[in-house]
Amino acid sequence: MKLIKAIIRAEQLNPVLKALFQAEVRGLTVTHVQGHGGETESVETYRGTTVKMELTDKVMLDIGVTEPFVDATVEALMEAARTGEVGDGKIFVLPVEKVYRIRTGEEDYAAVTPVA
Amino acid sequence: MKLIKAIIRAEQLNPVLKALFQAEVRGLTVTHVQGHGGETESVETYRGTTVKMELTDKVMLDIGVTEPFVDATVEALMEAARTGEVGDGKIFVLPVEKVYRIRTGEEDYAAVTPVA
Amino acid sequence: MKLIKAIIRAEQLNPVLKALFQAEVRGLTVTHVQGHGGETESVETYRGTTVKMELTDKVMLDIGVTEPFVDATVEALMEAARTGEVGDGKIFVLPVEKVYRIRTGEEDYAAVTPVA
Amino acid sequence: MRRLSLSVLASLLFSAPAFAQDAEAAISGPDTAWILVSTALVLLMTPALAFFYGGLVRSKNALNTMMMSFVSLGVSGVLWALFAYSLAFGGGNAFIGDFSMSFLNGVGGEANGTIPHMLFMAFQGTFAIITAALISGAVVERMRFGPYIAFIGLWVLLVYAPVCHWVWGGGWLGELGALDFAGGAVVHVNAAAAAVVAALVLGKRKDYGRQALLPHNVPFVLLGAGLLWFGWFGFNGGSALAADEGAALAFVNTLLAPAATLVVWSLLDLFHTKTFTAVGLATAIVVGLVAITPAAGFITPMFALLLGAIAALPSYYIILWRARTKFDDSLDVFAAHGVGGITGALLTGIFATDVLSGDLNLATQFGIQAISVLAVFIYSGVLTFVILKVMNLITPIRADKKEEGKGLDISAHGEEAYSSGEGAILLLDDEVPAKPSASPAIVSL
Amino acid sequence: MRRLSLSVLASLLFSAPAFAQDAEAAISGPDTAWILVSTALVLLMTPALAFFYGGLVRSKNALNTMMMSFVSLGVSGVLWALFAYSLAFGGGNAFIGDFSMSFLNGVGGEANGTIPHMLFMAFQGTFAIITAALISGAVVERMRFGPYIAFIGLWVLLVYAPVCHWVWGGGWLGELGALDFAGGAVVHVNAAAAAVVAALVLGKRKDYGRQALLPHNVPFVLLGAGLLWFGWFGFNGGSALAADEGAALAFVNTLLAPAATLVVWSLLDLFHTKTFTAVGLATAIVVGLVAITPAAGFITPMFALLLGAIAALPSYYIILWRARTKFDDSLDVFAAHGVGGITGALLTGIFATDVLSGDLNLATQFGIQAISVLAVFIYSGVLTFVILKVMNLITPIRADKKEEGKGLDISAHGEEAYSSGEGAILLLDDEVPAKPSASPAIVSL
Amino acid sequence: MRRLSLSVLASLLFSAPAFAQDAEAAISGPDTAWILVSTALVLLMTPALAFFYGGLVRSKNALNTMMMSFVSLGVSGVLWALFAYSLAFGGGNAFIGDFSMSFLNGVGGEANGTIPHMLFMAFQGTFAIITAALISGAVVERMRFGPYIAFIGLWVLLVYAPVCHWVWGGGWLGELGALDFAGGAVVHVNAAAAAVVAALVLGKRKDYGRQALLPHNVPFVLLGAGLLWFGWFGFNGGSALAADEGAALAFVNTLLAPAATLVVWSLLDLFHTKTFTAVGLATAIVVGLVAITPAAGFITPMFALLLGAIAALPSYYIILWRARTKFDDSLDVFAAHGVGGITGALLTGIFATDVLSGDLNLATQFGIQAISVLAVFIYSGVLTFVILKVMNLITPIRADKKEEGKGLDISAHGEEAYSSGEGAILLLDDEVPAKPSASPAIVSL
Ligand SMILES: Nc1ncnc2c1ncn2[C@@H]1O[C@H](COP(=O)(O)OP(=O)(O)O)[C@@H](O)[C@H]1O
Ligand SMILES: Nc1ncnc2c1ncn2[C@@H]1O[C@H](COP(=O)(O)OP(=O)(O)O)[C@@H](O)[C@H]1O
Ligand SMILES: Nc1ncnc2c1ncn2[C@@H]1O[C@H](COP(=O)(O)OP(=O)(O)O)[C@@H](O)[C@H]1O
Repeated sequence: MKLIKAIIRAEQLNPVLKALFQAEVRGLTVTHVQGHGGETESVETYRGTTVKMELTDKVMLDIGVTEPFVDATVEALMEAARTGEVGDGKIFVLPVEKVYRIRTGEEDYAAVTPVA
Repeated sequence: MKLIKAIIRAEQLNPVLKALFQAEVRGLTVTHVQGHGGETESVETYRGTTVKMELTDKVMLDIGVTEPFVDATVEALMEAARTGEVGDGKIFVLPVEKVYRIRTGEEDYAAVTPVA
Repeated sequence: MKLIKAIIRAEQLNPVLKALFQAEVRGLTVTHVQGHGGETESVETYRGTTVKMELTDKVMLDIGVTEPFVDATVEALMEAARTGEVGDGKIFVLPVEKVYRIRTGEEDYAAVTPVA
Repeated sequence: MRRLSLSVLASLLFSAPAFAQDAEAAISGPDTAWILVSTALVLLMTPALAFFYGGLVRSKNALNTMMMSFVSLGVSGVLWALFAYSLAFGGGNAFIGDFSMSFLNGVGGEANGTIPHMLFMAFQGTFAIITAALISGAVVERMRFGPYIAFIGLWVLLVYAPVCHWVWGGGWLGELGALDFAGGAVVHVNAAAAAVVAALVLGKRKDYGRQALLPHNVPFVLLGAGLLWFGWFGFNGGSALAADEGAALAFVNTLLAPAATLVVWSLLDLFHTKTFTAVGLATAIVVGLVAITPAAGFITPMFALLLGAIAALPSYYIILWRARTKFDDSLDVFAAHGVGGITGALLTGIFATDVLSGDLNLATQFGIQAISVLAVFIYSGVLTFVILKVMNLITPIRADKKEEGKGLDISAHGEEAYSSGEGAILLLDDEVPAKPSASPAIVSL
Repeated sequence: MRRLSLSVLASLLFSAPAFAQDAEAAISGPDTAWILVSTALVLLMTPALAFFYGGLVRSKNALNTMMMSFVSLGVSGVLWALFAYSLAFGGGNAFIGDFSMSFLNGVGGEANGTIPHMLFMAFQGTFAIITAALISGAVVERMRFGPYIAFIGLWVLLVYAPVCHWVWGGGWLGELGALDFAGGAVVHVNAAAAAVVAALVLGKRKDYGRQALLPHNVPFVLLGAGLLWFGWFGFNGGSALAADEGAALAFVNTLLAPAATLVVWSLLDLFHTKTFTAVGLATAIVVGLVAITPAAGFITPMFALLLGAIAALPSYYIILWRARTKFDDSLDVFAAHGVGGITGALLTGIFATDVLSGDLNLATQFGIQAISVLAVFIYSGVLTFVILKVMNLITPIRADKKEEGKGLDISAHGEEAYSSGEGAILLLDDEVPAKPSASPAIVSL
Repeated sequence: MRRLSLSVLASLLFSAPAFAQDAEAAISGPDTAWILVSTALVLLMTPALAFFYGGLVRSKNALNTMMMSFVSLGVSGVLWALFAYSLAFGGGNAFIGDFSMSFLNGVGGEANGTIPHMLFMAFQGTFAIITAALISGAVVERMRFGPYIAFIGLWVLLVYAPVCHWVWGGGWLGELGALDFAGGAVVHVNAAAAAVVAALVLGKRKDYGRQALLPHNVPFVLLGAGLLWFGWFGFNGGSALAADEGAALAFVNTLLAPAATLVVWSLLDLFHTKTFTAVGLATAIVVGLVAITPAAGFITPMFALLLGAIAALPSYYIILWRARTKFDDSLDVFAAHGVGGITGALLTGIFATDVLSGDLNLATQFGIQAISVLAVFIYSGVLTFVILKVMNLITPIRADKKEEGKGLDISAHGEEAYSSGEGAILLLDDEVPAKPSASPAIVSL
C-alpha cells in the first residue's frame, strides 16, 4: 500500500478528480493548503503597509492506493494537473504499513478494494 | 514510531477525541478536509446552474505514536468513529523515521513520552 | 528523499519561513490545522452554554527534501519555531519512495533539485 | 367566503384607488413622512432578524435559518394584504375582524387617523411579517422548510390576526384597557408562546445537549442586533402614528431602555463568566427592545432606563436555566421575547404615567396587563399546537436524521452558505437527475 | 464649452447659495423631510448592490465586484454634479439637456416643486449612481478596473443623462406620455441593455460553462437583497417627490409586489429544483422591485400584487435559459433588470389606473410603453457598444488570462477580501518593488 | 451632587412628562419627523463603525474590536441621559454645563427650537456614543476591555460633555464664533486627540512593525463605510435641526464631498500602489465625511466638492507616513478623524459662504477655527492622558502578552468570532471551572 500525496493548483482540482475517477481511483481526501515554490509572489498594500505574499493557494490530495494502482494514479495526476507553468506542484509517494476501513474494520487490500 | 492518519466524519470528532484521551493519547493534530468515497453526492442549484458536489466535509487526524500505542490508538479510532454507514473513513499507518519535540529538542521516544 | 512534517505555532510561521529560505529550502506546503497537546484549554461561554476548546490553531508544514538537507531543515525549524512554552509543536520525518515534479515529470532528486 | 372575496377582488382590481377629496384634508404630511420611514424601518427588521438568528446557528444551517425570516416577507406579506389585515382591523366582533377589507377592499389613500389608510395597512403588515419570523428561532436546524412556510401562513391568519384584533383592532383586550404600545403582547408574547410550543412539538435537535452547538458567525449576530435596534425606532416610534411628542417619547425610550439593559446584562455576564460576551450583548439589546415595546409611549425616559435595567434580570437567568434543560428553544425566543415581553407588559402597568399620576388604578391596570399577557400566551400556544399537530398528520414537519446531520442548507435549499466551488462538477442538462434524492449511490472503495 | 463651464464654476464658487425669500414659501417641510430620507435610502442601495453582487462571485473576485459598485459613488456622483444633472434636467431639446446647470449653476435652496432644488438634484444623482453600478453585474470577474471606471463615467454622461432627459427631463418620451414612475426604463432597461452589450463585447469568463462558478457568500447576497428592498422604498416612494397619498401608494406597492414575486418564484423553484433556493429568493426580491418600479405610483396595490406575481415568470425562465447558453451575463442583469423592467413597463401600460378607468387608451399606452422600452434599450445598447469598442482601441478592457485566473482582487486592488496574514511578509520601504509586476520570479524547486 | 441628583431622580420618576400646551405650539411636525429619522441614522453609525473597525483587525480580535463600539451604545447612552447631557447643555458657565438637567430633569416633550426637547437630547446622545467609540480604533488588539469601558465612561463625562458645551452648549468657543456645523472639532478632532494619546500610552502591539497585520474581512470594512455614509446623512443633515433648505444643503454636501474624496484618493492610490485599494476607498469615504462635517451647512455644494477633494491629500499622506513609524494608531484614527477634522474645520473658515461674502472676516474666522481645533485637541489629549494614567495605577489597562497573542476575543469575551464547534467539548454544570483562568494545564506529550 502507498499513500500518494499530490500538491496541485486549486483550479486543476476538477479535471484531476475527473481523471482519477476515470482511472478507477474513487477514494481520496482533499485539503486546502498554501504552497511556496517558484511562483511570482504578489505584492499587496493595506493603508500604506506593503506586504509580499509568500504563499499561494493550492490543493493537496491524499490518496491511499494498492501497489498496482500507483502508476496509473501518478499518471492521471501528472496529466490532469499539468499546465506547464511554474507552480504545477509535486507528487510524493509514501510507504504505508497498514490501512483500515473504519466502517467494517477490513484491513489493507480489502480496505481499499475497489481501487486495487 | 508511527504516524497514524485517520480520516473520519466531522461529526464524530468529539467522541473520537474523548476515546483517544481515554486511551492516553493526548497529542494529535486535526485538519479540515473534504473527502470523496462511496457517499451519495448532493446536487445543488444556483440560478439555473446545477452542480454535483463530489466532496464531503471530513476531518483528518495526524497522530504520532510509539509502537506500543499503535493498536490502542487504532482501536479507539475504529470504535468511536464508526457509525456503520458508508463514509466512515479510513485509517493509514505510516512509518516515521524520526520525531522531534520543538520546545526541548528531545527526540523520538522522549519527544512523545506521555503517549508511549 | 524525506518528507518533513512540522506542526508549529501559527504565529511562528513567518520567522520559520524566513529561516527555511535562508537554509535554501524554498519549496514547501502549509496547512491550517488545529492541535491538541499540553496547552491550557480555553473556556468559552455562549448564552449559558459553557464549552472547553480542546484544539488550538496551529500550522503544519510539509517539506519534501533530499537526504543531505534533512538536518539543516530540522535545525532551521527547531530554531525558528521555538518559544520555549508548552505547545511549540513537533517534527516528524517520514520516508518517501518517489517524488515527481508535475510540471516537467522530473523524478526524485531532479524534482526538488534546488533544494538538494 | 370564496365567492365573496372573488367579487371583492374584481371590484378592487377594476376601480381606481379612492383618493376622496375630503379625506385628503385630514392627511398630515409630517405624520405620513414619519410613518413611511417607520414602515421601511420595520421591514428592515426581518432581514436584520435573519442575520441575528443566522449567525447563531451552525454554518450548515445558516441559509435555512435566514430563509425562515426572509420567506415571511413573501408569505406573511401577501396574506396580510389578502385577508389578515381585514381579520385584524375589520369591524367584526370582540374576538376577530371580518372579511370586509379582504383584498384591500376600501383600503385606499383616504385618511386613517392622519395618514393614508393603505400606509397604515402596510405599517401593520410589517409587524405581522416580523412576528411570524420571530418564531423560527425555536425551530431552527431541524424543521422542514415546506411545512414551516405553511405553518407561518396559517399562523398569521389564525393567530396573529385575531390577537392583533383583540388589542389594536377594537377587540376585547383593547376594550379592557390593556396597554400595549407597540406590541409587547401582540408581537413578542404571541411569537414566544408559539415558539415554546413549536420547540416542544418538534423536540430537540439530535446533537442538543451532547455536542457544543456554537454560533458560526458572531459578527452577523451583532449586525442583526444593530439593524434591529435601528429598525425598532420605526417599530416603537412609528406606533405613535404621528411625528409629534408622542413619537419622540417612544423613540427616546427605545434608545434608553436597551442601553440600560446592555449595561446590566454586561455586569451579569462579568459576574457569571468573568467576560463580556458579544452574543450576550446582542441578546441584551434585543431583550431591552422587547421590554420597552409595550411601554414605549406610556412611560417617561427615566422609567424607560429603569425598565430596561430591570428587564435584563429575568431574561438573563431564564437563558442560564434553559441551556441546562432539555427544552431546546434553540435561539431562546422564550427568554428574549416571551420573558422580555411579559416583563415589559407588566411593568407598563406600574410605570405608565397615567398609573403613576393616579389616572389609572395600579392594581387594576396591573391585572389587565397580566390578563392580556396570559390570554395571548394561551391562545397562541394552543392554536400553534393544533396547527402543528394537524400538519404533522399530513406530512412530517421535522427533517429526518440524515438531513439534520448534513445540515438543512443542502437538503432544503440545495445550496451552501459559503462555498469555494472546489469539487463542484457542473452538470449538463441531460445529466441533471430528475430528483436530487434519486441519484444512485456510487459504489467506491 | 470648456470656457463656459469654467466661468460658470467661478461664478458658482464665489456666490452665496441662492435662498431666495419667495422661493422658500413654496418649500414644504414634510416633502423635504421625506425626500431627504429617500435620498439617503437610495444612496444605501449602491453598497447594498455591492453585497448582492459581491456575494454571488467567487471569493477571489469579491472585492473587485464590490468595488465596481462602490466606485460609482465617487465617479458618477461627481460627474452628476458637474455635468450630468444639467444634461438630464437642463432645458435643452427633446433629446438632451444643456450645460446651463453645469457645476450646479443655479441649483440652490430655492423650491423645485415643493423641495429645495439641490435636494432634487441629489435625489436624482443617487439614481445615476446605482444605475451605472447595476451594469457591473454583467462584467464581473474579468473586466479591468481602470477601463471600468472610465466606462461608467462616460456612460453616465452619454447614456444615462440623455435617457433620463427623454423621460423625466422634458424630453420626447415624457412628451409622448410614457409612464415610468421611478425608472423602469430609465434605470433598469437602460442598465440592462448596457449589461447585455458589455457582456457580449467582453466575452465569457474563461471558466464559464466549464467549471461551476458558485456564490462564495450567500448571506451577503441576502444582506444585499434586504438592504436593496429597504432602500427601494426611497427609490419608489421618494419618486412621488412629496409625503402624500402618492408616496404612500408607491410605497405600499413596493412592499407588495416583491412579496408576490417571492412567493411565485419560490413555487417555481420548488417545481424545478425540489428546493427553495436562497439565491433564488434574493433574486426574486430584486425582480419584484424592478418590475414595480415603473408602475409604483400608477397602479393600485392589488394590481401591484398581480404585477409582482406575473413578473416572476419571464425572469425565472430567462435565467434558466441563460445559464445553458454561452452568453455570460454573469449575474443575470438582463434577466433581472432587463426582463423585469420590460415586464413592469409593459404592464404599467395595462394596469395603470388611468388606463383601467379609460382616461388613457390601453392600446395607445401599451404602444407608448413598448416604444419607450425599445428606444431606451437600443440607444443604451448601441452607445455602450461604441464606448467599449473605442475604449478597447486605447487600452485592453479585459483582464488577461493570468489575472483572471488569480482573481481580480489581487491584480486590480492588491488586496484579498479575507486574509489571515499568514505567509505575508512585511516589506520595508526599500524593499517595496517599484512596480508590483516587476518583481522578479524567484527560482525555486 | 449625589444628594441633589437623587432628589432630582425622585422628582423625575414620579412626575408625568411635561407636555405643556403652549410648548406644543412651537413644535414642528416636519422638523420632528426629520430629527427622529436623523437620530436613528446616527445611532446606526455605531454598529457601522463596529464593522468598519472590526473588518480591519485580525480575526482573533474581531469581536473585541466590534464590542468596543457596541458597548458604547450602553455606557455612553446611559451616562448621557444621567449626567452628560446636562453637563453639555445645562446652563453652567463658559467651560461646562451644570447638573440642572441630570436624570433628564426638565427634559420632556416641550419644544426645544422646533422639536421636542427630549428628542434633541437623544439626537445629541447618539453623537456622544459614536465619538467615544471612534477612539477605540487606536487601541484595538491590546487594550483590556474592562478598563476600556471605564475609560469611555469617564471620557464622555470629563471630555466629551465639556467640549460639546464649549461649542454647542453656550460655551466659549461658540461665543467666540467658531463654526462647527456637525462636529468637526467636537466629535472628530476630539476623538482623534484621545486616540493619539491612548495609542501612545498603551504602546504598540507586540507584532506591530514585525508582522503584517492584515484586515481579516475587507467586505466588512466596505459594509461599515457604506452604513457610515448612510448614517452620516442624519449626522450632518440632522444638525440643521429642521427639514428645510439648511438640511438640504448639509445633506447635499454630505453626498458630494466624500464622492470627491473618493475620486482623489483613488487617483493617489493608483499613483502610489498601481492599484485601487478597497480599504483605501472605504477610508476615503470616511475622510470625506469627516472633513465635510464642520462645514456641511456653511458652504455651497461646489465648495463641498472642492473641500472633499482637498481633504484626501493630507490624510492620505499621513497614513503613508504613519505606517512607517512606530506610532501604532492601529486603525488610523488620527489620520482619518484628526487630520480630516482639522482640514475640514480650517477650510470651513475659508469656504464658508459668510466668509466669502465678506460677512465674516477671513483672517479672523480662520484664526477662530484654528483656535477651536487646537483647544479641543489639547484639552482632549491632556485629559485622556490623565484618565488613562490614573486608571493604570489601579489596574493594568493593557492586555498581557499571552492574551494579546491568543487574541482578545477569547480572553476578554470568551468567544470566537467564527467557530465550527469542532473540538469544543460541552461542559456540564459541575465541570465548569470556577474561574476560566484557574483551569489547570493538562500535561500531555
Ligand atoms: N519541496 C517541497 N515540499 C513540499 N511541497 C512543495 C515542495 N516544492 C514545491 N511544493 C509545493 O508545490 C507547489 C508548486 O511548486 P513549484 O516549485 O512552484 O512548482 P514547479 O514544480 O512547477 O517548479 C508549491 O506551491 C508548494 O505547495
Ligand atoms: N483511498 C483513499 N485514500 C484517501 N482517502 C480515502 C480513500 N478512500 C476513502 N477515503 C476517505 O474516506 C472517506 C470515506 O470513504 P468511503 O469509501 O466513502 O467510506 P467507507 O470506508 O465507509 O466505504 C472519504 O470521504 C475520503 O475522505
Ligand atoms: N503525538 C502527536 N501527534 C501529532 N501531533 C502532535 C502530537 N503531539 C503534539 N502534537 C501537535 O503539537 C502541538 C503542540 O504539542 P504539545 O505537546 O502541546 O507541545 P510541547 O511539544 O511543547 O509539549 C499540538 O497542538 C499538536 O498540534
